[in-house]
Amino acid sequence: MSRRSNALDLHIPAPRARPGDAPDFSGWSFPEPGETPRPEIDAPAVELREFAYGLIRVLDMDGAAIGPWAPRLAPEALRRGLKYMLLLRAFDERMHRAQRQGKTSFYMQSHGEEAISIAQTMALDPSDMCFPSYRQQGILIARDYPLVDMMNQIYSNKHDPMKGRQLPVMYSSKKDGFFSISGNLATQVPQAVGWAMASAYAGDVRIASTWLGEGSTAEGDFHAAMTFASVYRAPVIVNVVNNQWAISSFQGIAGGENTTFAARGVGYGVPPLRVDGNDFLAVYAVTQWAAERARANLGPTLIEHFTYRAGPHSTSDDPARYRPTDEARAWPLGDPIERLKQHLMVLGEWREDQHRAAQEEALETVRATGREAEKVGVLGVEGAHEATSMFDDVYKDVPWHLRRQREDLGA
Amino acid sequence: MSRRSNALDLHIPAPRARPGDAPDFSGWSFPEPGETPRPEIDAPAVELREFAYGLIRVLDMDGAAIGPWAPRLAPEALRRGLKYMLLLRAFDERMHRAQRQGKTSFYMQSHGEEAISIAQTMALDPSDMCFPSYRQQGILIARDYPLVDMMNQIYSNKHDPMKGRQLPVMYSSKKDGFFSISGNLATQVPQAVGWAMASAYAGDVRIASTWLGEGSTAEGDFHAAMTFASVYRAPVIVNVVNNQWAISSFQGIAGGENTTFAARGVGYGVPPLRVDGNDFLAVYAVTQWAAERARANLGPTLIEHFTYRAGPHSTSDDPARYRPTDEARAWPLGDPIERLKQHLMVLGEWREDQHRAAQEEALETVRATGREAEKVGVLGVEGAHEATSMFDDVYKDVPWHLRRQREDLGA
Amino acid sequence: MASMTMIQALNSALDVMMERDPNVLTFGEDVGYFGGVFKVTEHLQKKYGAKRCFDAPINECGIAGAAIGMAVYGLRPVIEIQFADYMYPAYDQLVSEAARIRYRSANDYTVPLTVRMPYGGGIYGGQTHSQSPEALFTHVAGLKTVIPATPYDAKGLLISAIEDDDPVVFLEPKRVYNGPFDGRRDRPVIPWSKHPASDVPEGYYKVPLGKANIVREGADLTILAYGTMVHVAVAAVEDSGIDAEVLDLRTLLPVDIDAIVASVCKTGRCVIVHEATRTSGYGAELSALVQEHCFYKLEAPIERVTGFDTPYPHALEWDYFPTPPRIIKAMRRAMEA
Amino acid sequence: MASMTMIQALNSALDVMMERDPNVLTFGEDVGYFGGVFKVTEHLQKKYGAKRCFDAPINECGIAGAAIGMAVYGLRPVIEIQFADYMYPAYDQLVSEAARIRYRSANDYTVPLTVRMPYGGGIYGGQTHSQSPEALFTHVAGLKTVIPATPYDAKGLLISAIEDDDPVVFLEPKRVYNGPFDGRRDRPVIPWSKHPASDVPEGYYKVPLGKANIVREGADLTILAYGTMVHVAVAAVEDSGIDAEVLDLRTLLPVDIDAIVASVCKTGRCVIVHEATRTSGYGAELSALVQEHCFYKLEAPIERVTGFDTPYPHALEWDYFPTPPRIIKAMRRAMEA
Ligand SMILES: Cc1ncc(C[n+]2csc(CCOP(=O)(O)OP(=O)(O)O)c2C)c(N)n1
Ligand SMILES: Cc1ncc(C[n+]2csc(CCOP(=O)(O)OP(=O)(O)O)c2C)c(N)n1
Ligand SMILES: [Mg+2]
Ligand SMILES: [Mg+2]
Repeated sequence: MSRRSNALDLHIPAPRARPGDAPDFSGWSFPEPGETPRPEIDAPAVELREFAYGLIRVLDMDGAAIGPWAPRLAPEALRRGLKYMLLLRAFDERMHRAQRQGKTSFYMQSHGEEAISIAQTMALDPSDMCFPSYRQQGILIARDYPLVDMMNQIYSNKHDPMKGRQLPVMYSSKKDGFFSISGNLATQVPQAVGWAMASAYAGDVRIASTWLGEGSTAEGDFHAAMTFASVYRAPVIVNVVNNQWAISSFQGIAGGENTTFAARGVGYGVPPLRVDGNDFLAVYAVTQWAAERARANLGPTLIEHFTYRAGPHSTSDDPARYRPTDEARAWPLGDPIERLKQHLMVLGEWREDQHRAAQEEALETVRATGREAEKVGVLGVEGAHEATSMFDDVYKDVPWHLRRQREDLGA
Repeated sequence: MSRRSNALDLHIPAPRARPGDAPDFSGWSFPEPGETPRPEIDAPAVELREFAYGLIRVLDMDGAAIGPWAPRLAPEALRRGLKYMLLLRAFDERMHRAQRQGKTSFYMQSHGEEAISIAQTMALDPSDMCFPSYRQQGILIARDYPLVDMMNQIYSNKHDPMKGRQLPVMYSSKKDGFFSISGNLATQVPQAVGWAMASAYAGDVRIASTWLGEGSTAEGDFHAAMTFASVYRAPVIVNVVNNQWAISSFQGIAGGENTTFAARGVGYGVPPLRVDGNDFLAVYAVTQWAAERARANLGPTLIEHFTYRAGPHSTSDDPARYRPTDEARAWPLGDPIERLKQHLMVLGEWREDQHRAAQEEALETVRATGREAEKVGVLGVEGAHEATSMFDDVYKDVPWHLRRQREDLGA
Repeated sequence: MASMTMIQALNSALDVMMERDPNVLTFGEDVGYFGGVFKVTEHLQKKYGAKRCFDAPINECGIAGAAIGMAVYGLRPVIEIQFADYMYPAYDQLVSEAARIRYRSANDYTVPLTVRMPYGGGIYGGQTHSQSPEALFTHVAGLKTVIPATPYDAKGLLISAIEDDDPVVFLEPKRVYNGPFDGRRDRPVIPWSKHPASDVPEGYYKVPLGKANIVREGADLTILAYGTMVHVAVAAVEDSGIDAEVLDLRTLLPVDIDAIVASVCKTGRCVIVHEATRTSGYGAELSALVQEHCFYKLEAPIERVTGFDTPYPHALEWDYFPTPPRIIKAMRRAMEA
Repeated sequence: MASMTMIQALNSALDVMMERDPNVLTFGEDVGYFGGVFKVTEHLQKKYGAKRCFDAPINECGIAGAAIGMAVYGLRPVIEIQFADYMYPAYDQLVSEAARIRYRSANDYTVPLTVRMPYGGGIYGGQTHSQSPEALFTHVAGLKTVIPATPYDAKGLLISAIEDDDPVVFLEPKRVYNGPFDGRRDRPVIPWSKHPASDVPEGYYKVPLGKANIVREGADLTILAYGTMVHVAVAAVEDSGIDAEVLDLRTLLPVDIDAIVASVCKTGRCVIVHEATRTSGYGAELSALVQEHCFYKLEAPIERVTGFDTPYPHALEWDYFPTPPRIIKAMRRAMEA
């Protein structure tokens, strides 16, 4: 085909580096830690637009906390946060391995993104309602949900709280304000907005918070959610976890080539905060800001957490097939655990030996819990669940056709 | 229920005026005509954000064309545009009346919005592809589609090009680059993006343009379209016709309370232009800008046309039930026909008597065409279409089950 | 007791439930100030305030999604999809979410949600204001599907739907909103006030989900119908001279299998009528059920009288609509078989 | 000829068509550089460039909508929905748009679009990686629905689908992507290379849409199946000792009614097998068709062996999956009736 001189051409975004290339984060520039001002929580959304294009940072790369966003967190709380992150990482590692060993069908780690779920949960009220995606298991951990129940679910054993019905990582815990995770991306986002609307309708004080990946922002549900949140000023925090990758597609395919994901908020007149997702303190601070704003009936906030998915998408993929293997190590904003550890050490509130001990404790907790759960059973053990239990909970009461199908199966 | 002092509260947007109230457009301020600069077509999207919050105006309220956006349009072209608008309005009035007389089931006018479809069609290339909503019949008129065929369709008579299958106003004309209108809102928008991607894929030179109402921007399809357009830099113009009302709900319910609809473009990194939709010259100019940008492989533009739906939503509703009856007259940006007429008169290119004659000519054209179409038939005439023709075009070839159903019906 | 149209009966159901239960609220496109394009929510915003009856953005996915979140919170939202033809953008939220949440959370979260939508043709609405998508819901485990045919049932079933702890899709036969149109276009439509089922209590009452209604007893043949088609079927029986029994199913899922089986096993002949397209329509399920349960009693093939497998053609809608003559033809075939 | 798995055969179909026709292109989530999560589009980006095989944003509505626009332009897009369970956001574009455009424009615009989606369970995918939504497509006038069961058919049918001038929903039985799994979990799955239908020409050929395949001839009973269930049905027949005829429908809409009628009228007994939930599943339509066409030849009630009316339960999937013993039970019931 000979092309006309004025021919149109189709643009297909491509990441800077693929397997075999060196990781390339050159040319990215971020505001300095402490540089970004902290607006009042009642600042009009129009005055907040530029936050979509910056990056809120508190910790510098030497571990100092700087500037107006630095939250007043007692060392005790920081240590708690660090320990949760250590536990989460140890848990993820073991469960990932458990899948490799055939003890479960599927697993998804949150490696590299631990600060987001842990710091945010700590910044929220325990009764606030969370509508997570599959990568915020840290919420359950920071709400002290029994680790063994997470494992029981992952192993689909007979203590699995989801009765063997759900994929391993699709937890649910109403008493912990943790909504049942869906396999369908982004569906939870308008639900979170609706829950927040209901809370406002009822004159409640609880707010909602929801999470989705940058790839998932492309779904129509995200648009629905942002539109409803904006229109009804729902007390909700919408968290976009931009970990640079969907499965094999980079954030440019989700629409990150021409702008930021925080900027989506600008489009709806919703305050957009963009934060270093590997900076525990910054994540805590922006969450606190957004929560206060929501509680004051000032409506929703969109937070983009700028981070990097250090692990594979799930146990079903091998990232070496679509990105440089050392990209995670090259991530310019470091590792969230290392950075909080360093900060505590700078504060004189933490020592290497304490850290090693905490790490060991996390490992031991996971190990012990693993033994406990494996004793109950792992995936594939016959009889873990009555086959006929499959007909429960489709409806509140079992209708005739399911009764009949249950009989057929039993027979 | 006693409310806690810190209780949340649900915000439900409400328009300023309802039936019985005086229209209230106070407090709106617009940039002066000529005030808004005209950027180069290759300006980076980041530099264009502020256009989302302004209003591009060329004509002042005395009919003078001012500033850098004033297009170089020959008086002859302006007169053509004016005549098209007069014809469109006359056509709409008659067809609305025809519905009242029971000659058709349904009609939708574009009263007050004529400048948009007419000026845009004139600014586009005749071979550019249009994906309209149901309120851009002006495109067909400005592309000289036979008026009688529009009427034949409206009357569902035996010359109806849609063979009686479609709602009256859901035209289609491939040879005129006018896509088959859907009854499902906003579905055409991602299709337009796909068409534009195909044109770019093929090295073609034709671009696509699509229209939807401000109410319809809430649909997920709009988000899909903007995401795809941004990611693949599709040569497409997305036109949001903000006529202030959906059916009975005002633009605040669509998300216009906290920001503009042009600002949605900001969210995707797509250049957002906001234009006085009742200003023929301004509409022409922004369309030309966006078309040039698209043709230069610089991607999509979002245009918000700020206008007012002067008529009812359709023949099925009575606007007096949900808004002040004199709101249209109070619209601060006037009537598009009056304003272009005035401009031509200021230029010395038009006189009252010419205008009266042109009006009369439009009326007479519509009248004569109406007689012609009515002679063919109006809705409800038995036998206008073979009942069995209903089975054609479901598929290219009629499969066995439809053949059998056709036989059943025939029997 | 008052004489109500179906619209008034539905409005009354909402009114009664909003009065009784502060957790009941309703929203949808044009539902608030305007009272809905079919007026089903009229006066409710005025009476209960904008927070309990309000307009929604034109995003059916968001309407369903937000309502699910509200139901999870503990409210009992009733949403309106303006036309059933516009439910598709909400389909994922209804199928993948509302229907599954109780199950996938092992009974931790529940979704007491009612989704109202006018459906069906006969109003010159063309392809996108005439559809009957009930089979797209009956295929979904976790949803209940309800279709009333009269004002009395409409109110009683809607109240049952709102009080149900599972999501209910409530399809409203818009062609009979204002009168029991029976497909005989040559006669004037009688108003609801002349129909006994328009006698509707003003207060609270329920018609149970899952129970069919024998509209007309008969010995020779069973007609299974719902919504508008109930009235068309009765007219067909009148015009046919055949002593047919007409069942108004009222709930499609869970369907009243006992009533169906009792009737068809008695008559030995069965005609199924619906307006939806034929292939994979709900009539297919009914046909399968009937032959599974009544095989040895059947004396003739089960007949399906349905909309054709085409979009609903605007000007040809009366050729598309299953009219009494088409039903009678099928009845005759069944009788003569 | 080469021995191909179903994945390789599908990949080959795309390769052949992209080679032959510059208007054929393919996109979807992870379809480009990565070659798709199931590898069906592997190597295509490398061979044909990123403009002809690329990644899409995670928006199934946009994938379908953009593809419709491309098809309207004149291209022949083949899109991948990563799992059939994720087609719901695209459902409106497929049902209200792709399926209707030819009709509503009176043949002015057409949509030669192929929508590929892996479907079905048995891979421990849980509720949202296991669904079989075929009945949601067969109910839609204007769509064709195709499901291959073997590599040979997969390639030939996919080429037919791409060349078809109407939108085709092409459901791929992911459980048999890599081998003809027959539901006998106690035996190792044999590789495709041991199966005769894995002999696939490397070049262009077609298997016509609308034609069923008699996989096994038999005199006593007819089994209607498609996709994975064809292999399960064959295994059931082997294990049952009953001389059953097994029909692989291959195209669900338009279905090969002649083949169905010929077989069932011959055998007088019919078992329908699918993995989708039972109520309003495609089996209901098949049951209705069979009894309409073969009423007087039927010697036993038509049996449906299907997935249960629940979501696909992760750890209980082998209780949910219609295994040979469940099919055999139904066959016995049909034989003994
Ligand atoms: C509706 C839907 N479409 C596609 C998928 C398949 N899928 C699962 S995860 C995923 C990538 C999500 O990426 P992102 O949103 O960035 O989240 P991350 O995994 O990076 O946390 C895809 C495509 C799905 N689960 N649901
Ligand atoms: C998917 C869908 N939902 C709802 C409707 C019903 N409906 C038709 S027009 C309309 C209002 C549209 O308002 P807007 O987009 O502002 O366009 P305008 O009529 O003002 O030009 C509504 C709600 C529809 N046609 N399609
Ligand atoms: Mg991601
Ligand atoms: Mg509007």
